[in-house]
Amino acid sequence: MALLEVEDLRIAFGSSTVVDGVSFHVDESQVVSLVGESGCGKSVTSLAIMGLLPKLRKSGRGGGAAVSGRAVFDGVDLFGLSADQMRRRRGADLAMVFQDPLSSLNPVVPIGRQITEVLERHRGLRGEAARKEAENLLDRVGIPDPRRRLGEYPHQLSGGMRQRVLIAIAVACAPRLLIADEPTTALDVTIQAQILELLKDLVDAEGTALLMITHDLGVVAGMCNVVNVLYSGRVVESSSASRLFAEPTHPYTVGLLGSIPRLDLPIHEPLKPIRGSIADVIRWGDGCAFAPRCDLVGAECVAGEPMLKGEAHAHRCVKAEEIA
Amino acid sequence: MTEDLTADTATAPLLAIEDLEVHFPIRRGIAIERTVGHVRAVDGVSLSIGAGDTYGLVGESGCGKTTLGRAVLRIEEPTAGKIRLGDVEVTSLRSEPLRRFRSKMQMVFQDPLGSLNPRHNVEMLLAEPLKVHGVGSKTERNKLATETLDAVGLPSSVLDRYPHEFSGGQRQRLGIARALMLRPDLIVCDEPVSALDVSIQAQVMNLLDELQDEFGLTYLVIAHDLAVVRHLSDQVGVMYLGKLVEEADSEAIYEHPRHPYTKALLSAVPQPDPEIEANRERIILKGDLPSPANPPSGCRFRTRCPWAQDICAEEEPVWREAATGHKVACHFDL
Amino acid sequence: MLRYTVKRLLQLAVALLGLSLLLFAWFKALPGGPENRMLPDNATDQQREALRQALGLDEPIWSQYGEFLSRMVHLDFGTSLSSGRPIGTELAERLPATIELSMWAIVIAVGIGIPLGYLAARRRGTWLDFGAVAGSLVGICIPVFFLAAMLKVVFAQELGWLPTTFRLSPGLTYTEITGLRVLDGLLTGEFDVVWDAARHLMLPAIALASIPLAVIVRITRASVLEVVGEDYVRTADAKGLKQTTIRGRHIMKNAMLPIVTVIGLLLGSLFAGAVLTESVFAFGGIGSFVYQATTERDYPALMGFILVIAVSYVVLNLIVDLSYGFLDPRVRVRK
Amino acid sequence: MAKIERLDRLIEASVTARDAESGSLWRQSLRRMRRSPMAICGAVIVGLFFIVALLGPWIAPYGPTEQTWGGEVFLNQNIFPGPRAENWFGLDHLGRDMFSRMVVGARQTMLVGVVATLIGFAAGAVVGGFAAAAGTFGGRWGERLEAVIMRAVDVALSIPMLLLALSVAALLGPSLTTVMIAVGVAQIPIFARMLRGSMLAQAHSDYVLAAISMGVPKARIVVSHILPNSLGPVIVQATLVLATAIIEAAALSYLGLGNPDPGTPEWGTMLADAQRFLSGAPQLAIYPAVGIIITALGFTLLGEAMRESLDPRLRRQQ
Amino acid sequence: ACSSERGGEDLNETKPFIFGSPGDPASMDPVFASDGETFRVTRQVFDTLLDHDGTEIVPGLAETWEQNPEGTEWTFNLREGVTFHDGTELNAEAVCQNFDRWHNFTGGYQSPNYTYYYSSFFGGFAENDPEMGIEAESIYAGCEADGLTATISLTEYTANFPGAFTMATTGIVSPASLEQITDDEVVTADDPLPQYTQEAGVLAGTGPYELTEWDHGAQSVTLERYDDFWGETANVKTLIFNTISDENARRQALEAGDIQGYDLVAPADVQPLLDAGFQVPERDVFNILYMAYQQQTAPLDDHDVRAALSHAIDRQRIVDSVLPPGGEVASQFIPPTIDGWSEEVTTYDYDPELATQMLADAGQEDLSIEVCYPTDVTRPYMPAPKDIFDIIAADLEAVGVTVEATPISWVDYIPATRSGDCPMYLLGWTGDFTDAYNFLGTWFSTETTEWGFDEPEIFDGLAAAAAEPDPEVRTQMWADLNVTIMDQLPGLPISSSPPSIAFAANVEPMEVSPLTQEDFSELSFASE
Ligand SMILES: Nc1ncnc2c1ncn2[C@@H]1O[C@H](COP(=O)(O)OP(=O)(O)OP(=O)(O)O)[C@@H](O)[C@H]1O
Ligand SMILES: Nc1ncnc2c1ncn2[C@@H]1O[C@H](COP(=O)(O)OP(=O)(O)OP(=O)(O)O)[C@@H](O)[C@H]1O
Ligand SMILES: [Mg+2]
Ligand SMILES: [Mg+2]
Repeated sequence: MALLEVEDLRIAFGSSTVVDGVSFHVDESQVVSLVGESGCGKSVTSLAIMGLLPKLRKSGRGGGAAVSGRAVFDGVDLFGLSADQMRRRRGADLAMVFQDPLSSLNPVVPIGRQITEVLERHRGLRGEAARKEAENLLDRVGIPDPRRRLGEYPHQLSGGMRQRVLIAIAVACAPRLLIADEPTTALDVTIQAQILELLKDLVDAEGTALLMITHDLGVVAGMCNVVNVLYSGRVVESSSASRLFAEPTHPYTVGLLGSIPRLDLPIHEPLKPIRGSIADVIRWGDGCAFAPRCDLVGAECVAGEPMLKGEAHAHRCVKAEEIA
Repeated sequence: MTEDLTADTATAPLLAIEDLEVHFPIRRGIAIERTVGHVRAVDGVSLSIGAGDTYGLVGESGCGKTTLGRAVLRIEEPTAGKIRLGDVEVTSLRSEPLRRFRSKMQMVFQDPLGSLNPRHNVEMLLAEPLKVHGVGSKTERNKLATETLDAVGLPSSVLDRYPHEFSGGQRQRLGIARALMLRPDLIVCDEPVSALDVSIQAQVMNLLDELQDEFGLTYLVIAHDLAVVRHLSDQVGVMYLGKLVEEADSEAIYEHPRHPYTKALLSAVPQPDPEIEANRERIILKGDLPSPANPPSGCRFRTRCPWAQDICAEEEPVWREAATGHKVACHFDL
Repeated sequence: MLRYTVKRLLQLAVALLGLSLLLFAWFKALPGGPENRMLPDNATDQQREALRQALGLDEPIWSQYGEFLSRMVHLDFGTSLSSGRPIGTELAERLPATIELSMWAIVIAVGIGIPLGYLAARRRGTWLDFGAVAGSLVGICIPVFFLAAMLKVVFAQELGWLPTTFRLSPGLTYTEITGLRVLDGLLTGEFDVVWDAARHLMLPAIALASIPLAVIVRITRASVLEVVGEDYVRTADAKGLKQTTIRGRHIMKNAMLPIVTVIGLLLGSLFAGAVLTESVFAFGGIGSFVYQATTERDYPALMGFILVIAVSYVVLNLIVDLSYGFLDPRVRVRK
Repeated sequence: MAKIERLDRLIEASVTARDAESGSLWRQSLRRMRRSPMAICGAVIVGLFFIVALLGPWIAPYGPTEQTWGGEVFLNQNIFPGPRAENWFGLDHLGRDMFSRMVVGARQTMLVGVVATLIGFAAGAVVGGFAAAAGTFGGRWGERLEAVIMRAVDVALSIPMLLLALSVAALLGPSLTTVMIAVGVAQIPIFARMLRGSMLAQAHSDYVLAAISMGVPKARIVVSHILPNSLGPVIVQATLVLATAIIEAAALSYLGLGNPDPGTPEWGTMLADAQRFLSGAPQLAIYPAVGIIITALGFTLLGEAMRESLDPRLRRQQ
Repeated sequence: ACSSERGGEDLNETKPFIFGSPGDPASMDPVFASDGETFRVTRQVFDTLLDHDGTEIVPGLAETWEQNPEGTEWTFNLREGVTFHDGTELNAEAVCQNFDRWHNFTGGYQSPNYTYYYSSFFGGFAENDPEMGIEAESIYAGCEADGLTATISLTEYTANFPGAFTMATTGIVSPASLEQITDDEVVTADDPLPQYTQEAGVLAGTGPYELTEWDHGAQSVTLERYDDFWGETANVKTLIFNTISDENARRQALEAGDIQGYDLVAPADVQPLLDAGFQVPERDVFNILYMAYQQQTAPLDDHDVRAALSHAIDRQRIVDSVLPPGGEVASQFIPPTIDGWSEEVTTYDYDPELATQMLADAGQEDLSIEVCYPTDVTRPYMPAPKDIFDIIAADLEAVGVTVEATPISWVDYIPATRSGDCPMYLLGWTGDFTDAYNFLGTWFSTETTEWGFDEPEIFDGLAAAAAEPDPEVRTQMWADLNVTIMDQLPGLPISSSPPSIAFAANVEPMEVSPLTQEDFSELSFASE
C-alpha cells in the first residue's frame, strides 16, 4: 500500500484554480518527483499535503486556499485531521525541506535552538539530551564542528550549510515521508551535488520516502524512481523515471527535454525549445492547456478535456501515438 | 586591401584583457573609515576574444565573474590591468570619451525586469541609447527599434507597452534588443538565462546564437551553468576565486578537463538521463568557497581539491598551456 | 558590538555639536527681545534698553556662542530670563514629571498596542482587524490637545472619576526619591501617594498615549503580517511546533525589530505631545515650561530645553539602536 | 477547423485578459486603488474637502465675519444659540454663523496643509535629491558632501517636530504663514531622508547600471531614471504629511502661534479658540475638531491606500 | 448650628485651602518682584507700612503716619508688639534697615529685571551701576529710626507717595533673617536670583502666614498660619498656591473640587460658575481699557475723525457681551473709584449715524485704518482682546470704515505701540495704588510716539498735579485734567472691568480687593 496517496487534489485561490485534480502516490522508501516549470503548482501541492496553505476564511477573504480531494497518509486522510492533530504529525511523520535556506531559517534564533525545539516537541528531548541529539544531527548532515555551530545564527553559515541545517531539522524525528521543495535551486552546482548526495544517503539509510519537487530534469534523472510531470496544475505524464526519459509521451515532456543544453550532445546544435511561455494557456476544461504551445496541436486538442491515460506510464495527450 | 583587413582582424583579438585586477576595499572604522583589507574579486585575469567569437566564463557564485564583466565595460573601475577593445585601450578612457565609447560595448543583465526602467515603455527603452549617442532622427530611431524588435522576435505593436506587462522571456528579449540598438562590437551577457524557465531559457539561447550570426556580434557570456556556457561558447574559461584556472575551446573542456575544479564542476552537472546519472563518476567537493578577502595560499583551490598535495599550499601554479589552446593553472597533469 | 557602540557615541558627540551651533544660530536670528516680557507694561524705553544691555544681548554673536558653548560643556544652561532661575535647575525640577508621564504613555501604548496589533494581523480581514486599523487611523488624526481636553471634560469634570489637574493632590505628604511619584510611593511604602499619583496620571497618560498607541498598533500589525508571510514561519509550522512557540519565538521576536525602531522615533512626538498634554492638565512638567519660554522669548531656557530634549532623544535612540543588537544577531557583526 | 478557430479565440482571450492589465505602473496602482474601500473612503473625503474649500464662500449662507446675531450671544453668560434653521451649526461667541465659518474655514485649512506640505516637499526633495545625486555620481567629494548634508539632516531630525515648528513660529511671530512655514520646515528633513533613501535604492538597481553602461549622461540618469522611480514613496509621504500638517497647524494654533486674524476663519484656530467654551458650548470646539479629524483621516486613508498599492511587498500578499 | 460650625472649624484645621494661581511667583523676597503672582503670596507673609482697604489707604504696620507739607518727610508710628516669624520684634530700626538695604543695592540687583518697582519709586540707588543703565538720581534721602517711629526722607515729592508704601514690593523683612544672606550674588543682569529667593522659610515677615514650602516641580507654594500674628489670626491653617496657567484648567479644577478658589476667571465662565453654585464675588473696577488714536497718523490728527470713530463704537455691547459682570463703560482714563474722576468730561455715545455723518463731513467716507491688538494674552482689563477687537472692527465697518487687522504677539505689542507703528490699538492699565497719577502719569506726562500728540496744557498740568503734595488740591487738578484730556481725545476709554475671582461653595471668601490685594487670612471653610 502506498504511504501517501494523493487523489484528485484541487487547490484554488479565490477564483483561480492553480491545482486541478492532481493524483499521485508515494510508496514506502520510494523517491517520487513532481517536476514542471515555474508556477505549475508544485509547491502549492506540497504545502497542501503538509497542511501549510493559508486557511480559507468563512468570509472568503484574506487570500486563503480552497483545498479539496484527499491526501491519505498511512491510511489517514490528512485533510480530515484537525489543525492540532496535523500539527502533531508535521515534523514527526511528515517533514519538509524548503527551497531558500536563508529565508527558511529564523534569523534571530540560534540554529541549535531551531533544531532542539523540534526534538522537544516530538521526541520529548530536553536540555542536554536535546543538545546532544542536535549535535548528532548536525554531524550526520555533514557539518563540521557541530558543537560550536549550535550557538551560531543562520547568517553566519554558508548557503550549503544552511540547507544542511534545514535537512537536519527535517530528519530530526525520522519522518516516514520527506518532502523536498527544490532543495538545491538556490545553490551552486558543486554544493547542489553535495546536498543531493546527502539526501540520497539519508533516504537510503532510513528507508524514508521522498517526494522531490524540482524543475530540473537532471536532478530527477539522478535521484527519482517515479516522475510526475505537471503542467498548469495537472499531471500530464507520470511514469517510472527510466521509461519517462527513454520514451517521453507528452509533447510537454518532450519539449522540456529538448530545451536542456546537454553535455553529451554536440555543441552548437540548436536547442529545441517550446514556443510561447507558460502564460499562454487555456483552461483544462476547454481542452489541453498546453495546446497553445504545442507543435502538434490539432482540432482534437481543444475538443474538451484530455484524460490521463495508461497505467504504469500515464499521459494526458490525445496525440500520444504520433509522438511515439 | 580588403584581404589585409580581414587578415588583420582575424589575428588581432577584438577584446584583450591583461592581468586585470578588481579589488574592493573593505572599509571599517569608528569615526573615520579605514581600509582594512581588500576583496580580491578579480585577481589577475588575462584573456582575449576574437571578433565574432563567444567566450564563456563559468564558476561558482562569488568567484568574480560579474565583476570581471563589469570591469570590461568600465562600470566597475579596474584596480590594475589593461583592457583593449579593437584598437582602443578602454582602461585609459576618461569621462566623455568613455561615455561615447560605450556605444561599442553593451550588456545584457541577469534580472530581466530589474534592468528595465519600469517607467519607460519599450519605445523609450530602445530609443534611449540612440538618443544619448545622437544617432538618427526620431523616425530613424523608430525604424531601427522596430527592426531590432523583429530581430529578437517581438512584434512592433509592443512599442507602447511597459516592462511589467511582459513575460520573463520577453523581457530578456527586450534587454537583448536594447543592447543591440547601437549595434555594438561586444556584448557582455551576465547570466542571460539563469532567471528563466527551462523552456524559455532554450528560446533565449537560440536567439543569442541567431543574433550573433545576423549582426556579427562578439559575446562574453557569463554563467554558472557549465552546460549553458558550453552550448553558447567557442571558448570557455573557468574561474575560481578571482582567477582563471582553466581555458580551452568548449569541446576540449568537456572532453579533457585538466583542472580538478573543472572536473568537479562537470561531474556535478546533473544530466537528464537516468542511465548517465547512474553510471557517472561523481567528484563531490568538500566544503564551501573560501572568502575572496583572504584566499588560501598557493593554489586557491587546494582547500577543496581531492588531489591536493603539499606543494599546492606552497606554490601558486603557473598559468600554462597544457595543449594547444588549452591553458590550465595546476601543478599536475590530470 | 563595542566598536559599534563607540562609533555611535562619537557620532552622537558630533551631532550634538552641530545641534548646538544650529540652535544657537537659530535663536540668535529670532527678532524681538525678552526684555519686553520681563518688564511691566509701562516700563520706559530707557529701562528696556538698559536691560538689553545688561543681558549682553548686544555683544558680538561669536562671543555669545563661545560663552554659550563653554557653559553647555559645564552643563550650565544659564539663567531663565523669565523666572530668573538657573535653567538647569528648572529643567531638573520639571523633568521627572515629564519622564513619568511619558513612561506611562509608552507603557500604555506598548501594553495595548502590541497585543492589539498582533491580534489584528492574525485575524486579518475580520471586524477586529478593521476596528483596530480604523481606530488607529482616527487616533493619529485627533489633535492631542483636543483629546486631552475632551477626556478631561468627560472623565474628570462630568463624571468626576479622576482629578483634573496636578500630579498629586496638593497637601499630600510625599517623600521624594526619584521624582517619579508612583515609583517613589512604592519605594517608601506610601501607598496613598501611589494611588493618588496614579489617578492623576491616568488621563494625561492616556491622552499622550493616543498617537504612540495608534502607531504601534499599525506597525505591529504590518510587521506581524510581514513576518507571518516569511519562510521561516512556514518552516516553524512545518516542524509542527505549538502555536505559542511559533508566536513567541518565531513571529514576535522578529516582528519586534521594526516596532522597537518606531518606538525610538516616537519619543520625539511624545515630547511634543507632552507640551500640549501637560498644559491641558496643569501637570507641571517640562512642557508647560517650554510653552512659557516660547511665549516669553526666553531664549536661554528654550535653548537649554531643546538641547536636553535633543540629547535625550538622541541618547534614547542610541539605546534603541544598541538594544537592536541584542534583538537582531545580524546587526552585531555587521558593523 | 472551427475547433482551431476556437483555440485561436481562446488564446486571444488569454492574451487580451493580460492586456486588460496594461498601462503604466501608476495607472495600474490606480486601478488597484479603485478596488480598495480605504482608498475610496479617502478619496471621497478628500474630494469633498477640496470642493468645500474651493467653493466655500459661495456655499456659505453668511459672511464668516458677519456678527449678525451679536445681540443673541452673551459670552459672559455663556449663551450661544445652538443649531437651528437659520444657522445649521449654531452661532459662535461673537454671533457669527458657525456653518459659514466652517465652510469658509476649509479653504484656509486646505491652504495650510497644502502649502506646508509643498514647502517641506520642495525643500526636502531638493536637499535629499542633491545629496543622493552628489553621493552617487559626485565621486569622493560628492560622497563627502552627501555625508555632511545627511548629518545635518539627521541633526535636524533629532529635534522633535513640534519643537522645530515652535521655534520657526517664534522666529516669525504668530500668523497663518508662520504655521505653514513652521510645519513645512519641520517636514524638510523627513522628505530629504525619504527621497535620498529612495534614490539610493534606485541608484543601485540594474536599470541604472544599464543606463550607465549605455553611456547615458549622469544628469540624465538622475533626472529621467532615478528621480521618477524614487518619487512614489515620497508622494505617498506627502499625502500623509498633509494630514499631519493640518493637525500640527491646529496644535500650533492651540499654543497661540496660529492665525491670529479672526476675520479669516481656519479650523485649527477655531478649535483652539473654542477650547475656552469646551464645557459650556462644546459644539464650538467639536465642529472644527471633527472637521480636522475627518479631513486628516481622509488624507491618511488615501496615503495609506496609495502606499499599499505601490508597495510590491504588500501587493504580493494580496 | 453649633456642630456644623465646628465642622467648618475642623476643616480649617485639617484641610488645606488650595488656590489656583495663573502663574508661578518669581521670588520669595518681594523687593525683587514686579508681578501680581508673587505679590499674592508675599502679601500674606510680609506686611507693608501702609495698606489698602478697597481703594483707600489705611494703616498697615504703621498705626498712624504723617507727611510734611512738601511731602518729603514721611513719619510712621509702628504698631506695638509685632513680631516676625523668626521671633524678633518689629521696630523702626528694622524698617530702616529694609529701606537702607534696598537703597544700597549694587550690580545686577539694580537691574530693572529685578528691582523695577523700587527704582521706579525712588528713581535710582545709592550708587547707580552704569552697566544697569539707570541714569536718574535716587530721591531717597535716608531713614531715621527712633523706637517705634521711622522717618523716611525724600529729596523731592512725587505722586508715587504714599502709594509706594502700600506696595507689596516694600514688604518689611526681618533684619535677623536678612543676616543669613548677603546681597552680592547678582553681579550682572543675567545672573539668577540668589537661591534664598527660591526657597521658603529663609526670610521672615510679620504677616498672618509664614512660608513653609515652595515646590518648583509641582509649582506650588505652601503657607502655614502664624499664630502670633499681630492682627486677627488666620482661619485656615494651611494655604497652598498652586499654579494652573490655563484658565479652562483652573475652572475645571475648581468644578472638580481639586482647588477651592482661583483668580482671573474668564468672563464667559462667571455665569456658569454662579449657576453651578460657586461664588464669584465682584471686585470693584480698578482698571481702564482704551483704544488709542496715534495722532501722527493721518487722519487721526483730525479731532473730528477721532470723535466720529469714538461715536461709532458700541462700548456697551462690549461690556455686555464680552466683559465679566460688573464691568462698565469708561468715560475717562481713570476708573470712578479714584479721586479726581470727573462728571464733566465730554462723552462720546454710540451713534453710528452721527459717526457716519461726521466722517462724511471730515471728508473721510472711505477711511481705511489699521487697528492693532495683542494676541497671546489676556489682561485683567482686557479678558479677550481678539473678541473685543472683533466687535470694534464690526462696528467700524458698519460706519463704512475699512479695518485692517494687525494682530501682534504680546511680547512685541508694547514696543510696537510705543514706537508709533500702530495707528489705532487696544491697551489698558491696572492701577497699583490709588492715585490718578498711577494712571494718567503712565500715559500723558510727556510727548510720546505712543500717542503722537503735543499738548503742553496736558503735560504741564500733569507735572504740576504730580508734584502737588496736598491731596485735596491734587484731586481738583486731576478732575480738570480729565476734562481736558477727554476734549483732546487722544484715545477712547472703553471700559473698566473687574477681574473676577472664584471660590468653591463651601468657602467663606475674604473681602475682595479692586487692587487684587486679597487678604487670605480672612478666608475660611464654611460649615457644611
Ligand atoms: N498564496 C497564493 N495566493 C494566490 N495564488 C497563489 C498563492 N500561492 C501560489 N499561487 C499561485 O499558484 C500557482 C502555483 O504556484 P506554486 O508556488 O505551486 O508554483 P511552483 O510550481 O512551485 O513554481 P516555482 O517553480 O516557481 O516554485 C502560481 O500561479 C501562483 O501564482
Ligand atoms: N561593490 C562591491 N563591493 C565589495 N565587494 C564586492 C562588490 N561587488 C562584488 N563584491 C565581491 O566580489 C566577489 C565577486 O563578486 P561577483 O559578483 O563578481 O561574483 P559572481 O561570480 O558574479 O557571483 P554570482 O554568480 O553570485 O553572480 C564577491 O565576494 C562579492 O561579495
Ligand atoms: Mg515552488
Ligand atoms: Mg554574478
